[in-house]
Amino acid sequence: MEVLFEHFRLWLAAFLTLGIFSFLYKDNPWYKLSEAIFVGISAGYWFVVLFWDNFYGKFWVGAGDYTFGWIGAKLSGGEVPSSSGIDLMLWVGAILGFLMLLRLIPKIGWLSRWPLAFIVGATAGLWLINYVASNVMVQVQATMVPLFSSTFGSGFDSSLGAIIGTIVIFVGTFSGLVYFFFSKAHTGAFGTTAKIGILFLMITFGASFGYTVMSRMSLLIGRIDYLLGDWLGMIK
Amino acid sequence: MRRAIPLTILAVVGTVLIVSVFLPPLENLGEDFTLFFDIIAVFAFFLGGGNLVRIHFNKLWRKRKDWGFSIVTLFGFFFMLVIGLLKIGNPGGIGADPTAEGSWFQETFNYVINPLQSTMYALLAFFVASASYRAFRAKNREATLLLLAAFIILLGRTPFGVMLTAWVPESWSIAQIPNLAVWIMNSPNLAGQRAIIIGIGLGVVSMSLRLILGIERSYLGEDRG
Amino acid sequence: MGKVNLTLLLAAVAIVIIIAIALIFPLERLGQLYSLLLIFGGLVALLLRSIFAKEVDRRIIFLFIFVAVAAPLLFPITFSEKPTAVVKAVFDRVESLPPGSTVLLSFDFDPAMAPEVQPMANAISRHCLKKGHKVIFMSLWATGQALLTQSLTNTILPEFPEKQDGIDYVNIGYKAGNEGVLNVIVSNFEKMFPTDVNSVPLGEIEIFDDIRSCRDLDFIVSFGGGLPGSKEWVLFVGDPGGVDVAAGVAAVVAPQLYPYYPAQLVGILGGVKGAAEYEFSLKETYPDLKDMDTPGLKMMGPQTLAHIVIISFIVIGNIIYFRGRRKEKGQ
Amino acid sequence: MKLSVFLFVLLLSISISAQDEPSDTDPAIIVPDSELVVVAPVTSLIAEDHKYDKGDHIDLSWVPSIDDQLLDGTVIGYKLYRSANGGEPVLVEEFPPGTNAFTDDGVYSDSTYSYFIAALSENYAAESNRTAPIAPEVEWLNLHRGWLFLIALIVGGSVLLFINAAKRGTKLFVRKIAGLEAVDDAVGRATEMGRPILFIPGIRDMDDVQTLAGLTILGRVARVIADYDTRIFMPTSRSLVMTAGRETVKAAYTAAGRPDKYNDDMVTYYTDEQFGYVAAVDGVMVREKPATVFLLGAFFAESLILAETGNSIGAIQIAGTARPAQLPFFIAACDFTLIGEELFAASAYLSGEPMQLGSLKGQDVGKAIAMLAILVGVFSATVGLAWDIEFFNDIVEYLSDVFSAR
Repeated sequence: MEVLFEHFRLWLAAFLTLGIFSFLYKDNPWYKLSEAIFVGISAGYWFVVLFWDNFYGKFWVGAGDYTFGWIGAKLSGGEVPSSSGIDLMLWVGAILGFLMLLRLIPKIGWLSRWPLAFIVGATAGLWLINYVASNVMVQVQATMVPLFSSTFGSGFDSSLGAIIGTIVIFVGTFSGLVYFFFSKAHTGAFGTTAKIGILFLMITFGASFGYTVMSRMSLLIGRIDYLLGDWLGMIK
Repeated sequence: MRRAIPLTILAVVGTVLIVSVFLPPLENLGEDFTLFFDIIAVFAFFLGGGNLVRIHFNKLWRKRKDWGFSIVTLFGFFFMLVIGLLKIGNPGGIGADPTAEGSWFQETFNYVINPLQSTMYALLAFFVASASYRAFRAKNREATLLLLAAFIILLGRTPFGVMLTAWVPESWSIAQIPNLAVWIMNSPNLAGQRAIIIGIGLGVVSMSLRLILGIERSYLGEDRG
Repeated sequence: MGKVNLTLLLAAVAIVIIIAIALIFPLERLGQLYSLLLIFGGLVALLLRSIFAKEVDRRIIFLFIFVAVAAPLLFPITFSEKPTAVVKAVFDRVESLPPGSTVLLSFDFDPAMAPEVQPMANAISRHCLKKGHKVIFMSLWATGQALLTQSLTNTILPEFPEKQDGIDYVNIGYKAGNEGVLNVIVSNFEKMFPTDVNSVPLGEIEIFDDIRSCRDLDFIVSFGGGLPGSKEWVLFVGDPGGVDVAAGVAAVVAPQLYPYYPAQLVGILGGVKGAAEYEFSLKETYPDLKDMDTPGLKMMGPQTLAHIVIISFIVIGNIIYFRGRRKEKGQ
Repeated sequence: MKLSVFLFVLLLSISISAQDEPSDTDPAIIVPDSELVVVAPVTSLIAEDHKYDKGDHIDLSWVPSIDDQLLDGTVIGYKLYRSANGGEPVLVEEFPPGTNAFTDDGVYSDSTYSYFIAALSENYAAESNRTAPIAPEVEWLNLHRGWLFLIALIVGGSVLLFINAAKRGTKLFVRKIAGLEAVDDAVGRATEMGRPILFIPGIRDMDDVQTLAGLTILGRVARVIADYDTRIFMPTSRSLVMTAGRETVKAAYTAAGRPDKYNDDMVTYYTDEQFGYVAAVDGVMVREKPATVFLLGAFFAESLILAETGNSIGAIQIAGTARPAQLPFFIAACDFTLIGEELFAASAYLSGEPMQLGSLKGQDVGKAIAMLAILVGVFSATVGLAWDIEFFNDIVEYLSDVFSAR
């Protein structure tokens, strides 16, 4: 029985793998079936995981269970549950979440904009300073290095590659920033610098593209290894 | 009124969170908001999941094109909900971790979602090839640099790249393709990345302020109604 | 009539040639031959076609990629991996140390990094034992210890049945504390690792007779590239202790380590390619190791072919573009 | 829809009961044995208030045991104990030999604490003196972040300043952004071809600023679409993004005076699973054959899968993301790409409103500051190092202190 089940799993995974690969030729019922399975099962999977982690694990354990226990105790005169580790603030989240559901009732659906506004405000506020610190300040600081020396170690690395490298980093970062300037048209000396900037960006994109190819191939090697090896047993 | 309250919530929450970074007693507010967000997201799923179910029921009901696949989607969705929420087929019973090894729920992940995920991911290998065939053409100066950088890095990863410049003397080792590839990654590439990253930081500041000030409010719905 | 006969004749000749090849070469060679013929023949055909500025259907490109990856997996095709300077430096260092030197190999990686890093860890372990160095194995990662044990029991030790635990090699395992561990062992091993993994006190292990701290080691290689990893080995042990350190890391991390080379790092092995180059040098130097398992070289077969295919298509794309432009101008 | 919600609630209420909660176990204290290996206790144990916190940290430092300094392995570690308000000591943390400092983050500002450390041999624990009781203090301002505050203030302030200037009617120039100039044409093309427009807002939720940027652009794009009377379809991978997307599109149709044309089916949710969503969107692309595809938001590995599929159906593609790792793929496979900062600037640019454009000017001030700092920093560092001039070295040190974001 277990052996049979193992075979079933092996064939199921191979069936789905080939279904997705068939999309490369063109859209077809096999792909549509794999897609339907993927969407349905993964949507269910993530909801269940979110529900247990966030709703149960964070809200219910952190506040909900206690609150209802407390109300129940007050009504029936029983023992009030212990409040250790309870954070009643979590109710704010639950109430905002509930307001979200009011969209289902057209008349008061506009209330759902409150949680939306809350989320947008929180996201905007939360990231603003964060981005100034990690994106702007850290990067500016990292660029402030002597032109003909390496940043590493105490020694004065005077190799040609290192010197050209630091100069290139300085020129590239500077001209790249000029490219992003919105206030000035790209003309004259300013335009020339901006053009140098875009050239640097292009090298960046080409290089990162080429660098990623290897890891992308590894993924395909893994899948084909599964098909030919695990499934068909053709690889010794 | 319908517009004023959300805008006020937005401005207050945004401002408080910006200031909280500098006030130690409020330092953890950010984490609290993350918690709230997680909880709101679960509620929101009722809308998203409900929408998924409604669309596929509609398709099924009206017998639209490909309605058969809707049955599969719906079945998969409800199957996962039932075995995940009621923890059917979970060796630990109802009190266990839903993703415990050996549970039906996790097994379905391992044997259905996992191969689908990694195959979808593996498609990238093909698309990387077709994209480089089409895009890396020396149409102008920018495209030529893009092409050259990618070409050198790719070449540096094959034995040919090594052989091609093996004659270059050691004192000029920087000109050997594999070393040149590393140099490109560490110098011009780094410079470009830095300019992009600094720009992004400033862009976020400006957009966040537009949102908090209520200048940018298209996502909040219509003015009337 | 004549046309049909010609086709038949050609087909007959082809069949004869195929049978002849099949008789001369064993099946594996045949597969290699056919798949390489298929790929390179196809590429040449497309190249010729590109002169007429004819675009290639993307599905043809997909097919090439599929064959380029699948064929070397079926019929192991390996390429010469002439080691780059950074890899050769590590190999030469291990090679040039006198037999009996003490080398420390630290397995600082987790299962996610293992496919890239474990092959090179195995290759260098093998090299050290082969050369007659004493090897101390350890790990800064909790998840690394299991992988270390796996490497030792499944791959390395079976190949060296004559090597004795405690005399030729020792596994001191994992200790929690990240950089803190390094901070301690740079001056004293015993303080951090009172015993090896088999609970034998360090004082009773022969290797540690004249090794008190990392300063007494001849060479250190850290495998991983996460945190803690090679960088920490350099900063906390290599530099303060004056010991040579080399790194074996995942491909994405490698460029970040190059600034340390050659001043603070002897050499760097980056990703599967680094492992393949090391395996290649090892096989070249020690012919009796030719049957050893070489996952790095095996993985590089599909990688190299796929890269060649992509590079060829970039070239083909550019020929098509320039021929196409000329055509337009002509009109 | 309502039925499915009811089903959900039913399922949840059945399953939420009967869940156990984990319980904590008490730490044990080592009891000395016979055959003692006696070690000296640690000395000079000092407990200090941790600066710039909300009164929940105490800094501890000490001089390790004399026997530990001999490095002979007799000291096998330390244990730190804390007693709150004069109560029973509890174990806080264990350390390897050689440790000499620790920050305790398990304290509250309304209690006083006293600490001692036990230096451990294999069978003996030498306790240090107890510290005087200390209460962690609450500081209201984090002065460590003073420079961060100042720089954020200058950058944010200049954004506000320019917005204000625009409000008062000052004319502001903003250069052309190629990708955004193309939006009208791209929508017009879809109208001519009678095919829909696909808008993909990335795979992250509303707590990512890139998703917000995508949605603000959606607001502008949807407005153009409503004017042209073209179909828009927006698949999302998050429920919240779906909700926000609906509000946005609806608002655009209302603003265009065509609220009747809006339909909730324009924006739908598929699945939170990254590649499941990609599989579905790929399917939509090849079946619906949109004339124009917008890819604006946070993208990961799927960027190229989506962009290549979009390319294969011959759609005009306008992409933008702030993830540097994915930009190369968009550059390769899309017609127009908004690079990083341009993504955030896009909606302001498209709106054409003076106040919005003013905010773009403000971020240029930030760029100018960054460029100036780099220029001065690099110059001083080079001159300072080459000729060893104290003055320039001081400048570098000062600048790098200013820009070190803690």
